[in-house]
Amino acid sequence: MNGDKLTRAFDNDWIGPALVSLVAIVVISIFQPSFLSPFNILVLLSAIAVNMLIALGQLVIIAVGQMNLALGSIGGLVAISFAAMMEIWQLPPLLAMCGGLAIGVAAGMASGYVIARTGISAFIITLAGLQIFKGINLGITEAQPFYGVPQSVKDFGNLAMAGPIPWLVLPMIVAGVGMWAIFNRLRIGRYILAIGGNRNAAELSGVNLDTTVIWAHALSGLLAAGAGMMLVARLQIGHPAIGEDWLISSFAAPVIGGAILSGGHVSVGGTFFGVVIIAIITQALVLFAIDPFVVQIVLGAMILWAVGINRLRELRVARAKA
Amino acid sequence: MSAALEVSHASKSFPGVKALDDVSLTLMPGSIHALLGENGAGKSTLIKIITGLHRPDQGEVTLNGQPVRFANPRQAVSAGIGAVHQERNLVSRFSIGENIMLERLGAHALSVIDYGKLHEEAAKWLRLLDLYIDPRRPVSSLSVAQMQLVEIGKALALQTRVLLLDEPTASLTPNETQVLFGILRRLRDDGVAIVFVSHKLEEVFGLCDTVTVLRDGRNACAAMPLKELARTDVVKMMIGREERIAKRAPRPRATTAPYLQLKNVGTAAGHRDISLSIRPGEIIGLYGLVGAGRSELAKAILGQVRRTAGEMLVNGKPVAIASPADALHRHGIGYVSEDRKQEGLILLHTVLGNAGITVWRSLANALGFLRDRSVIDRTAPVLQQLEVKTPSVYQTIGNLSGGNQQKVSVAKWIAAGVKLLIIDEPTVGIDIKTKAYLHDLIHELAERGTAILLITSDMPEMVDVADHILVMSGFTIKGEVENDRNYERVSQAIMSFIHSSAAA
Amino acid sequence: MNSAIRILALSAVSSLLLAGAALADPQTKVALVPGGPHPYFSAWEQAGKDAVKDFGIGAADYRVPQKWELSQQSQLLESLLSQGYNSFLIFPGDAVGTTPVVQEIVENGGQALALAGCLKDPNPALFCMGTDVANSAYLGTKELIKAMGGKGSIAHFTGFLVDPNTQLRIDAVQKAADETNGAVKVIQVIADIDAPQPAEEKINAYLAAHAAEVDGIVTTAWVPAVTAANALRKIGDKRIKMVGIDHDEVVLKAIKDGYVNGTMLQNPYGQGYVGSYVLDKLRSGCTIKDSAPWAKNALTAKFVDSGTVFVDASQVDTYVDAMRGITKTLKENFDKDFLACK
Amino acid sequence: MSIETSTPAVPEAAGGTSQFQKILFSNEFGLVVLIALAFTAFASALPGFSAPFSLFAIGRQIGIDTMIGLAMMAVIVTGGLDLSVGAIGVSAAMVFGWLCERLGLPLSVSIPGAILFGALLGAINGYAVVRSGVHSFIITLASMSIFFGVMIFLTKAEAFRGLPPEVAALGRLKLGGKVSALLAISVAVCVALSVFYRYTTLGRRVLAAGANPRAAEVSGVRTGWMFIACHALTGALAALAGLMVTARTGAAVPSMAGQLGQDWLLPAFLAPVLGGTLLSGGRVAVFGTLLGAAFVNVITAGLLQLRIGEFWIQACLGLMLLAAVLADRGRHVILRRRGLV
Repeated sequence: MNGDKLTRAFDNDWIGPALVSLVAIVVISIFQPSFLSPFNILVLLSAIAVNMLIALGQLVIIAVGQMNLALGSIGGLVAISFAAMMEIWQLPPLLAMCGGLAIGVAAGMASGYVIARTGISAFIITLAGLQIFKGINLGITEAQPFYGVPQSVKDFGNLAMAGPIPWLVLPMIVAGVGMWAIFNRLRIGRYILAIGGNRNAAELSGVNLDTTVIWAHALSGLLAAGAGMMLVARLQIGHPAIGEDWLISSFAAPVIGGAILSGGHVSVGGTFFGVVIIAIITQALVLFAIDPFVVQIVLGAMILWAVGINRLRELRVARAKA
Repeated sequence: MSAALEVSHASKSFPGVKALDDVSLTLMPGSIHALLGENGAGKSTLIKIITGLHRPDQGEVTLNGQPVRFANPRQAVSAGIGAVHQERNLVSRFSIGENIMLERLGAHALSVIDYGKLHEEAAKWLRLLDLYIDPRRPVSSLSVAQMQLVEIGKALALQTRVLLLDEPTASLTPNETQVLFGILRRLRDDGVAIVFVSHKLEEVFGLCDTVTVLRDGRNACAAMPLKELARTDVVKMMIGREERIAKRAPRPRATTAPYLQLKNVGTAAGHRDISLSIRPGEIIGLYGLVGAGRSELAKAILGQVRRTAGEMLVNGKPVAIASPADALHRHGIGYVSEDRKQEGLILLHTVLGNAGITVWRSLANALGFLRDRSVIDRTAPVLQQLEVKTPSVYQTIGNLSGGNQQKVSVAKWIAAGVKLLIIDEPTVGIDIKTKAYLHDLIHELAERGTAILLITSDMPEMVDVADHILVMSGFTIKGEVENDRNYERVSQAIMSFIHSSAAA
Repeated sequence: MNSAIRILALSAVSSLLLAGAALADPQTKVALVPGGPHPYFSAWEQAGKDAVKDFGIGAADYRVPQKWELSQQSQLLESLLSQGYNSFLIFPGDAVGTTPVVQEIVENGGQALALAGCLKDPNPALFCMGTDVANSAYLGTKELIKAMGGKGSIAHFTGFLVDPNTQLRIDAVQKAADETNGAVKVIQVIADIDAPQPAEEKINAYLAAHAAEVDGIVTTAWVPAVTAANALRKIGDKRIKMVGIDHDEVVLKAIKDGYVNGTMLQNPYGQGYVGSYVLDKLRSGCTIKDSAPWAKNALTAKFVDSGTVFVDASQVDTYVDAMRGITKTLKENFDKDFLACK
Repeated sequence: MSIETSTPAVPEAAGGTSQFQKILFSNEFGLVVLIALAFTAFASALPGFSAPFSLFAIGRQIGIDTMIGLAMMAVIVTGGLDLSVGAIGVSAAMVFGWLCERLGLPLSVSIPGAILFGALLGAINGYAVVRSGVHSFIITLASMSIFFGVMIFLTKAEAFRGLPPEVAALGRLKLGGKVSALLAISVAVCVALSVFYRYTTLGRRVLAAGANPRAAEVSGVRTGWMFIACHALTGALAALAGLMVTARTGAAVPSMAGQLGQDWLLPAFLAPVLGGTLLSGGRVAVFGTLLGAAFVNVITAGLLQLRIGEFWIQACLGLMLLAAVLADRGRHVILRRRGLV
C-alpha cells in the first residue's frame, strides 16, 4: 500500500515520547555506565513489560472516554486467585492462568455492564468496584500472601529468554500488538474509539453503545489480569497488595503517549514509550539515591504537562476551524 | 405515486407548552421541500419527530405509505431517513472513508476491517458528490463545507431516500452554497426526497419546489408549490397578522441622556460597527432572524463575548464590563436569557432561590449572613405583582408552568432594581394570555424609568411593545424604524431592511 | 408514625443499660495483634494456641489488621477490647502513635505489653519484650564483616520507616561498621521496602547498578532478606557476602546452597508463647517484682530481650531446637526474676 | 404581608402535609431508621457492642469519617470531585507537626495554620480546574500525587512524634463521659456548614453555581470564584480531618491516609452520597453526611466485632457505595421525570 497507510499506522504521537526516552537513556548511561548492564536491562524490561499491560488496561477505557479506578484491584484479585488456584487446588499453571484471565474479564464485564445499563459515571462505579474487588481479595487471603507459586511460574517471571530479554516481554508484545490491532484493524476497536470521539455520531451510525462499553471493560479486565499474573511470577508470591499502586502510572503513561482523556484518540506506540519513560525515571531515582517518592511528584507533574499540551492542541485545532 | 414521507395531523406538547398542534407535512420523492418558521414556531420539534428523536402525541408518520414509529434516531436512519444537522455527526479523528462506511465496518465485533475495499467504496460516494479528496484523510483536516458533503455522502451510502438538511448554509461561502445546491438538485433528480430547513428566503426560492410554513405550532401552509407564492406571501405567513392591533399609543422619543451607548462596537463573535443608545424609560427593539447576532451582542454587553473595537458608555462614562456579575452589581444591567431552561433558571432550586439570586449580595449584612425573611420581603411583592401562581415560595421552580417560570426569571431582575434590562425572546413557547401580560409588564417597567433592550423575532410583539426598532442581520445593524404601531408599515420597513441586506 | 420512632429509640437505650456489665470477664482472654499482615508474625498464631493448651488460658487469638496502617490497628484494638479481650500482646504500629489506644485499654481494665517492638517511654504498657534488634543487627553485621575478611563496603536493606525497630537497626549496623574505623563502610541504606513489590524493584535496581561496588549485604527485615537472597542466587557468583534475618525457607535454602552466609534468627514463637503465659499469670494473682532486672534500649527502660542467635550453614537444619532452647530459658527467667506469685 | 392588594399574597410556608411528607421520604429519615435497626441488631448479638468504650470508639470514628465526607461534599456541590482529599489531609497534618514540633509554635497558631494550608492546597486545585477547563478528576489525580510526593519528600517519611500532649488528650477526650470530642467537633462543623449553605450569600451562590453554572453566571454569580471557594473549603475541611486523625494517634504519621491518601476515597464518597448529596451538584445534605458516616461505622464496627465479618468489611462497604449510587441515580431519574433537572 502507499505511504499514507504507513503514516496512519505510525501515528505521530509516539515520536515525542520515543525521543525523550532515548535522550534519558543516553544521559543516564553517561552518569551511570552500569545502567546498560545486562542485569539492569533485564530488570528494566521486566518493569516495562508489567507496566505496559497496566497502561493498556487503562488506555482501552480512556479510548471510550471513561476511566477505570478498579484496574488495580482487579489485577490484585486475579493475582491472588491465580496463586490460590495453584497452591490450594494444585491446578497446572496454564489452567490457572486461563482461570485468572476469566476472572479478570468477568470483573471487567461486571463494571462495564453496570456503567452501560445505569448510565452512572464510570468514576463512581469503578470506585465502588475498586472497593468490592479489593474486599473480595482480602476476604479470600485474609491479608496473607499465597507462597505456593510453582518454580516454572517463578522462572517465567525472572529468567531471561535471550540475553538481557526477560520472558515477561512475551505477554507485553502479545498485548501491545493485540491492542494495536484492535484499535486500528478490528471493528470493536474502531467502535470504542468512535464512542470516545463522538458518542452521538456513533449511536446514529448503529454502534451499540452498551455492548461496546462492556467490551472495553472486558478488555481492560483481561489486561489487568495479565499484569496481575505477571507480577505474581516476578515477585514469586501471590501478594494481596498487588495492584494497589497502579492508579497514577496507569493514567500517566497513556497521557504522556498522547491519549486524549475525553476519549477518541489513543496511541499504543506512544503509551509504550510513556511506560519506558516512567520506568527509566523510577530506576534513575534509585540509582542516584534520590527519595523514591519523588517519582510521585514527577508522575503528577507529567500528567498535568501532557494534559495541558493536549488541551492546547485541541484549542489550536478548534481555533483553526472556527 | 405515494409520498416519500408524510406527517399527518401531528401534535406534541411538553410540560407547560404545546409545541405542535395538528401539523401536517407531505414530502414527494424527487422534490426539495422547504420547511420555514420562526423561533418557537415548532420547527425544531417537527424535525425531531421526523428524525425519530420524539414521537408525536397524536397523528402519525408514514414512510412510502406505511405508518412508522421510531423509538430512537437510529431506527429512523436505518429506515432510510438521513439528516445533516448543525452540529457535525462525524468522528473527527477517523478518516473520511471510515466515517462514511462506519455502518458497515465489519460483520461482527472481531472482524478485521479491509481498509483498501472500504476506502474504494467510500471514494465512489465522494465522486458522486464531486468531492475529489483522498478518503484516507482524517475528517479533522476538512473545511465545514467538505464535512457537510461527507455527511451527505454518508447518508447516501445508507441508501437514504429522505434527506433532511438543517440550516446547511449557515457557515458556507456563497460559492460553496452553489456547489451544495448543484448536488442537491442532482440528488433530487435521482428521486431522493429532500427537506431543506433554512431562514434565508432567497435560498429557499432559488432551490426548493414546495414549502411548508409553521407559525405558533400550526401549519401556516402545507406543501404549497413555491411557483405560486411571492416572497412577501411567505413572509406574511411566517410572521402572521395579529388581529389585535396594538392598543398602546406610540410614545414620544425620550430626550434624557442615554443610559447605555455603543459606538461602532466590534466583537470577537463577528459584530462590525454596532452603534446604538438606550435612554431610561425607553424600549429599544432589536429585530432580526436567527443567526443575526442579536444574542451574541447582548452577551458582548454583559462581558461574556470579547469586545474587539469601539466604545461602550454607561451614563456617558466609558466602561469595560468583565462579567454579568460586573454588569449587575456595578452598572445595574440585567439579562433575561432566551434559553430559559439552561441559562434562565436553576430548575432544581426553589422559586425563592431563583427570584432572590440577584439580590442576595445586596441584602446580606456585614458578615454575609442572610435570612430568608429579608429575601422574601424583597421578592414577594414583585412575585405578587407579576401574579406568579405557585403553591409556595419554597416550591421547586421546575414544577411551575412555562409562563410562571418566565415571570420568575423576569422578577429576579425587577427585584434587583436594574436600570437596564435586556430581554431576549421573552415569549417563546408562552401561552397567549401570559404573553400579553408580559408585554404590559415590560411597558410598566419602562414607565418606571427602566431602560429596556427587547430582542425578539416575533414581529407582532416587536410592533406592540418597542418604541424604536433596530433591524439586525449578519452581525451588523441594517437600519432603524420608528414605531408608530402601524403594523403594516412597520413590518414592511423591517422586512425590506432584512431582504436588502441578504440580496447585497 | 411518631410512635414507631419512639419505640425504636427506647429499645436502643434499654439494650445499652443491659450490656454494661459484659466487660468484667474473669477468664484471661489474650489478643496477639501485629502492626499488619507480615510473615514474621505468623508464628504468633501457633504460639497462642500452644499457650492456651499448656497454661489453660481462656483464649489467645492472633488477630491481624487488614493493612499496615496505624488507624487500622487502633480500630482493631478498640474492637477487640469491646469484644471482651482483657490482655493484649501488641506490635506497635508506631512507637508513639499506638500509645493512646494502649492508654485506653489500660483505662478500661485491660493490660498490655509491647511485643517484638517497643513503645517510647513514657507509655502505659507493662513492659516491652522482643528481640534486642540493635544487638541482633550489630552481631549480624559483625558476622558479615568477618565473612568479608574485615574490609569492603556494605549495603543495608531494612524495613518500614514507620516500624520503631528500623531506626535502631540502621544505627546498629552503622556502629558495627564504624568500629572497623574505615575498613568497612556502609555505602547504601535502602529502607521502606518490607513488602514484595517495593523490595523487588529497589533491591534489583540497586544491585543491577552497583553490584560491582558492593562486597557485603546485611538485611534486617524479613522481605528484603528473601529478595536479596533470590537476587544473589540470580547473580550467582557468590562474591557478595550476605547475612540475612529470620527463617524464611528461601533464606535457609540460600544458606545451604552457599549464596548466603547466615541469618540472625529472632524468636517470634517464644515472644507469643511466653508473653501469653506472663499475662495469664499477672491476671491470676502474680505481680511484677520491683527488683526485676530490666534491660534498656533506645525507646524504653523496661525491656526484656527475647533472644537472637546467628545460624550459619552448619546449624541451618537444627535452628528449631535453638529457638526452643531460648524460649525455655526465657520462661524460666520470668518465673525466677520477674514474677512474684502468691 | 404589609401591602394589602387585591391579588392573593404568595404563601410562604408549604401546606401541612407536604412538609411532614417531605421529611418522611427524606434521605436523612431513612438513614436514622437504618442506623437504629443496625444498632439494635448488633447490640443484641454482641454483648460488648453497646459498652461505653465501644460507643466512644465508634463515635470518634464517625466524627473523623464525617469530616472526610464533608470535605468531599464541599466539592461535589460543584458537580466535580477531589481525589487529593487524602493527600491534602496528610500534608496539613504534617505541616501542623512541623509548626508545633520544629518551630515550637503554640496550638493556637499551628492549628489554624494547618487548616489555612489545607485551604491553600484546595484553592490551588480549584484555580487549576477553573483556569484549565480540564475535568477536576484529572487535575486532582495529578495534584494527589504531587501534594503527597512533596510532603513525603520534605518530611523524609518521618512522623512528627513530639507533639504537645494536649493533642493526644483531645483524641481521648470524652465530653459528658461518653461522647468523643472529635464527634462533637464534627457536629459543630455540620451546624456551621448548614448555616453557611442556608443563611449566607456565599453559600447560596455556591449552591446556585453548582446546580446550573451557566444560569448562575448570567444571574450575576461569579461561578469561577465560587468553584475556587468550594475547592478551598474542601482543602480546609480535609486539613481538619487530618488534624483529627493526628489527635487520635497522638502523632502526625505520613501513612495516616494510606498510599497517596487513597484510603480516604471510600469514606469521602460513601458518607455524602448515602446522606443524599447529589453527585451532579447543586444540592448538599450536611447532616445527611453525618448520618451516612454514622451508618457506615455502625455496620463496620458490628462486622469487625462479629469476627466472621472481619475481612469482608471492605467488600461490604464497596457494595454499600454501589447501592447508594444506584439510589442516587434513582432519585435523579425521579427528579428529571418531574422536569426538575
